[in-house]
Amino acid sequence: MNLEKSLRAANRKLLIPYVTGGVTANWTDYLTAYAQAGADAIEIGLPFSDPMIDGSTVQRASDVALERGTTVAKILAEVSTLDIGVPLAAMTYYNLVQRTSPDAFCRALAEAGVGGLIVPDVPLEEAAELEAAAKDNGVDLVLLAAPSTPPARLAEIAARSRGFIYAVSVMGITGERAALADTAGRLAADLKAATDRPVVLGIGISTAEHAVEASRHADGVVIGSSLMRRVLDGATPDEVRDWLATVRTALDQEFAHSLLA
Amino acid sequence: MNLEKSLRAANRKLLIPYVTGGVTANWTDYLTAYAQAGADAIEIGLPFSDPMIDGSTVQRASDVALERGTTVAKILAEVSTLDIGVPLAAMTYYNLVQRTSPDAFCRALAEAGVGGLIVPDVPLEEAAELEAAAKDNGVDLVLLAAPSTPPARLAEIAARSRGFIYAVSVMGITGERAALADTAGRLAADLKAATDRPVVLGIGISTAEHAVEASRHADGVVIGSSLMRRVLDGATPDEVRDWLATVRTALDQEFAHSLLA
Amino acid sequence: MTELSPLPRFEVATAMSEPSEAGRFGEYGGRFVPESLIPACAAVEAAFRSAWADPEFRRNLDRLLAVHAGRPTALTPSWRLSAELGINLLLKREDLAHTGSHKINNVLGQALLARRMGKTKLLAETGAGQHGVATATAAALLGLEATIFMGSRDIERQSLNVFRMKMLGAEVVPVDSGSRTLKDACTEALRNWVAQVDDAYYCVGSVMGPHPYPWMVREFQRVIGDEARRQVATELTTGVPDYVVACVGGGSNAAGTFAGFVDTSAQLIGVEAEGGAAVAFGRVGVMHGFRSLVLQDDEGQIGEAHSIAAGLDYPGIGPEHAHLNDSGRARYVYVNDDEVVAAVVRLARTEGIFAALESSHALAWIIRAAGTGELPQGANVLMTLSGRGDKDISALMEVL
Amino acid sequence: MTELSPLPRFEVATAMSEPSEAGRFGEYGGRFVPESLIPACAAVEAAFRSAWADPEFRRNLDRLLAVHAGRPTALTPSWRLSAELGINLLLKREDLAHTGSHKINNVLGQALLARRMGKTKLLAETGAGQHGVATATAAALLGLEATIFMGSRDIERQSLNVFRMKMLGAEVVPVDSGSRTLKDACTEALRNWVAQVDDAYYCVGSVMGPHPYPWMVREFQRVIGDEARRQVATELTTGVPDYVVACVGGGSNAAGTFAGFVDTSAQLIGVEAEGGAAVAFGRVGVMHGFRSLVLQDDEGQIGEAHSIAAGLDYPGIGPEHAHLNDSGRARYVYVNDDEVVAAVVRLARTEGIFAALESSHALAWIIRAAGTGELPQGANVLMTLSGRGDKDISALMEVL
Ligand SMILES: Cc1ncc(COP(=O)(O)O)c(C=O)c1O
Ligand SMILES: Cc1ncc(COP(=O)(O)O)c(C=O)c1O
Repeated sequence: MNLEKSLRAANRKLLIPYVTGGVTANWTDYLTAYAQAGADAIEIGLPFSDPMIDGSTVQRASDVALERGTTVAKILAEVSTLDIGVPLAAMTYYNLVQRTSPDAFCRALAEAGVGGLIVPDVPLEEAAELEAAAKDNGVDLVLLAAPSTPPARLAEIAARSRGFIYAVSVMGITGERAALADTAGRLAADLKAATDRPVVLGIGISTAEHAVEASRHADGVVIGSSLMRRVLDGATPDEVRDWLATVRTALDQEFAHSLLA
Repeated sequence: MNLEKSLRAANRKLLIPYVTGGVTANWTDYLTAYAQAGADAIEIGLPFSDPMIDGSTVQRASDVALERGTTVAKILAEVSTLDIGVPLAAMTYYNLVQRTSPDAFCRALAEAGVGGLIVPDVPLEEAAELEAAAKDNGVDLVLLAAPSTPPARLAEIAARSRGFIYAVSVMGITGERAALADTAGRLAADLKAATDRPVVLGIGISTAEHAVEASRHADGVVIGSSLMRRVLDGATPDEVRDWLATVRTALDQEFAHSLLA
Repeated sequence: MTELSPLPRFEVATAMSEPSEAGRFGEYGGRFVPESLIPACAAVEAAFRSAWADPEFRRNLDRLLAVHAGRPTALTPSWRLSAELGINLLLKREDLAHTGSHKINNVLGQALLARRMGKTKLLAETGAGQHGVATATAAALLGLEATIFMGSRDIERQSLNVFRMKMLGAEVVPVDSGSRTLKDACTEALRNWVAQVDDAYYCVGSVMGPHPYPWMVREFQRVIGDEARRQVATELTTGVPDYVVACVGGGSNAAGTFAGFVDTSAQLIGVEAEGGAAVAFGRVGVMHGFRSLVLQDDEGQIGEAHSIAAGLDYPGIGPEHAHLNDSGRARYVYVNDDEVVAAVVRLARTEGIFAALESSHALAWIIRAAGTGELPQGANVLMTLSGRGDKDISALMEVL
Repeated sequence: MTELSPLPRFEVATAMSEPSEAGRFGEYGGRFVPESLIPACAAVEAAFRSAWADPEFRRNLDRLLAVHAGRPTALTPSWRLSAELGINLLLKREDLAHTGSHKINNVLGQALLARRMGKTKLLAETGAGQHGVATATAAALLGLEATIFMGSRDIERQSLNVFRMKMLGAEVVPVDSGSRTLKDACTEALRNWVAQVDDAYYCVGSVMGPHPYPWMVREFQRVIGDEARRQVATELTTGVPDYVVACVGGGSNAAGTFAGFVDTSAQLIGVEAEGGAAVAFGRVGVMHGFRSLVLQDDEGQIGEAHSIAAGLDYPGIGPEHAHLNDSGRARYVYVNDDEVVAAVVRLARTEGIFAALESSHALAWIIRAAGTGELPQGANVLMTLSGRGDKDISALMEVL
């Protein structure tokens, strides 16, 4: 399923939950649960031993998954049997991508039905080879923009990103935070002024309130650590689905309000 | 009692036992015991905290005495009440001698009836002031000669020493040894060639056999550590006397033999 | 005063010159960091280019190196060991530099740069603790704060250095993730830099990390090689040594040493720990912001390095070394822990020098190779003795 | 190579010249040893006189000091601490010398002398362990055996240095008598020398012991003062400092430093530990072969010194210091343990230098006196930083 097309088609604020592939034996049940809760796309983390942009929760999820013997191939094999009607994007680090080759990696994604790819340690300067490989295999390479990114560079990221633009809401790593960072609004606004591609805020969006707040500036949100904390604490797919559904509802109500206003 | 005169008058090999002043409450009983066993003179150690030439036995005796609150004044006070008919020599280190002044120190010795003084850390070069003070107070300052002392210096030591010449039998510190050192004989012979003053071997003379062997070269012996070990191990004055008497006998028999030979 | 005069610098020909604009040494290097850090890396690069071209910055750094760090460090002909090995072994004594290793050279440079950039805080990772101590030292000297990330396993192994850092006023943050050693401390330091990039300067401890760090750290460490080049010239009639040997963790003391001899006929040898030998056992990968040779499994998960020397417990190698290896200009070998412990003791007993376990890797290889075709009889050998062994006493107590 | 050229030597006028023939500085010094040791002391004196007058010996020693010990050591202007104290404080960095303190200067000299005399073994006492480590080092370097006597209390306090000595191949003999510290180790070393005087050389660790040791050790340590004199001349417009400050245990780093400035207008200040302040609380006495000021009770029993710095735990002071005190050319003061600990931390935090507890006595006095009549605002102060603090970590852990 093409990521960008699907997101552009959604007539609501985008909700993109995250799960670490292989974190539990039944980890794909969380994908189903996310879809049931109304996810517009799902980000699947392919665990890496040294996740540079992840906070302790996601790192722990990665460690747990790796200890379970998780590999990229196993995750993709499981994913390829699913049919949940929601586009998927893989999130991982470049060492895993280049281990075989960017091309082989993207081909494997595409074959498993994963239409997007997010690699936070590949900035613009280092992206060319991966961009080409993704394109060749029909995978949308999602680029990240940060509060520290200067305007001209923001424009180039917006232009080269595919699927959506991942707007990093805060100067920091993944993890739950008390409030949405001030930087989120300005970054989303700057990006939206530069492109008509979906702009999605991620990192540090921990509650329905954060999501609602973020959705006022951006086209949607990624929610990661606050879901993974629940998963690590033993929440069942149903429990996680119920919580995510409340976020969905809050986003939809806010969107309805904004249309009326 | 004049030390040198008394020693010269003895018509036998000289036996000079040692005791650390204050080592036990009844330490003066050992003086009496030594006299009864046939000592020709007695060396009384005035304990010092850092006894440079003493081995572990005598150092321990010094530490025990100091812990008992022993002082030079107390030792001399006790000595001055004795009348055992044997000349006494004090053995100590220069810091105690100079604490008041060499003159005051020697006067105190003389007043207590101690006629000799041995200060092993005062070599010829540093002896002048002490020699004068000893002379003024009628105390014999006994100088030491060592196996390492060159001939000219040996002659000067022999000339300036009073009472007797303390021939250090071995390059080392006080303490019991398995055998009399080879160096002992040569040193005693050299000294006897240089002077008609009594030449007494000391340091490392631990048994009657050593004493006999030493007496073949010298005019007599000092016995220290092997007595102090017995005292520290709890031997009574009578027990110590009995052992020392066997040394006396052995010396006398050897002397008789030598006269006959 | 002779020892304070600035060093003349040698112009180096082709190898070990500036990396490409993208920070590449051949196919290695680059800037693989999150977008959030791109402006920060660019700012470090710009500041370094301007500082390095600024005679006043160079003068200030040279003066700090001389009056504070004690440079130039001595060059010691090892008399007795040379005779035993049948070679002529010269030791470049970074163990005599302030704080006890070459790490101070780099840190003084970076700390001056941080001040020039208006930063108020240094962040650093550390393995053996030597880079952490050096960073804490430079921070105290220049009135900066310092936060040092250190794997909790290394904290146990290197408690003396932890105490030293605290004495110097630095905060030491234990890192409990992964193997709890240097690589995890690096990851953690990078993560933390993202969050405080306005005030904090990330002071990388070796020739690794995103561009410009591998290049910049090599430039700050080339003082080792430049000094040694001059010193060796007066010790040897041949002017240059036949072999130049240094241990390699990230590879900064080796890079700084090699830089002084890359334009000569000297054979350059980097010695890794067997359990962290990225050249022998690694594959091309991307970690901590750069592409290089990295220990990793078939899946691309980073391997854990194992060495008795905490400072060599790093699964990667600086990108320029990977390039020097490809080009054949330098050769990389490895030794095991037992050889290293024997080398520490041997140097102590023959020369009265107690070397760091890291540095002793270089010596262990020399001892093994001396008299063989790898290092023939009579060879003139310069070895960088990167640090002193005081920090390693508890590690040695366990094995001796 | 600039750092290897021999140092020009200053001729010093009257004070701190040779002692009298009997080894006296004023009324202090001498040779109060058992007759057995007289020839040995005389032999050391003769050998030293001949060596010291022999340009080749001097060249060899200078070369060892340069290429092995890392001399000249740096002179560090303390920037931040000077500003806080309102004075101009220059630090002579003996902490950067090989083995971590000034002790190596003296030991290399004596070990070379021992070789010249055909001896095969060095005996030494040690307190903090620095002199023991230096002796073990020189022994290894010159192929001699080493036996180090150390009070069993000090062995507990300074376990790192004990390990270092053993690493270097030395035998460490625990001394259980008396206070089980430095003074007892001295006594024991002297006793042992008697028994092996043919093969063994007694390597005294400070300006103490029988003649010629106090003089000889000062001469071997004057390299500190000579270097500092030249270095200070380029740092100060006045050419010489107003104050020259050093800590005093036996007093060798102070004597070596003072020797470079005794012919100037500089005020010379020696700083003792309160619990070992022989000048303030001692009386004239004779111990360990020399006459000087000694802590002792009314009976003449030697007192036990107490200091957090094992190297200052000595109840006496070198005879030349007692004489400099009598003549007024130098002044002796003392500080307590609390001031010393505060000084260690302060220097670490302001200058990034972790000084030995011994050395920090000098700094503690400077901190206390700065801005008072004793050490006025604006004064130029040279302080000898005699050693590094790594050895003191366990002592500091107990109090910090
Ligand atoms: C003494 C010493 N040598 C070498 C190293 C390894 O670092 P590099 O390879 O960057 O020189 C370390 C690292 O801590 C070290 O402490
Ligand atoms: C670092 C340091 N400074 C000073 C001293 C005291 O010795 P001295 O007074 O002889 O310089 C010692 C003795 O161990 C020491 O280790």
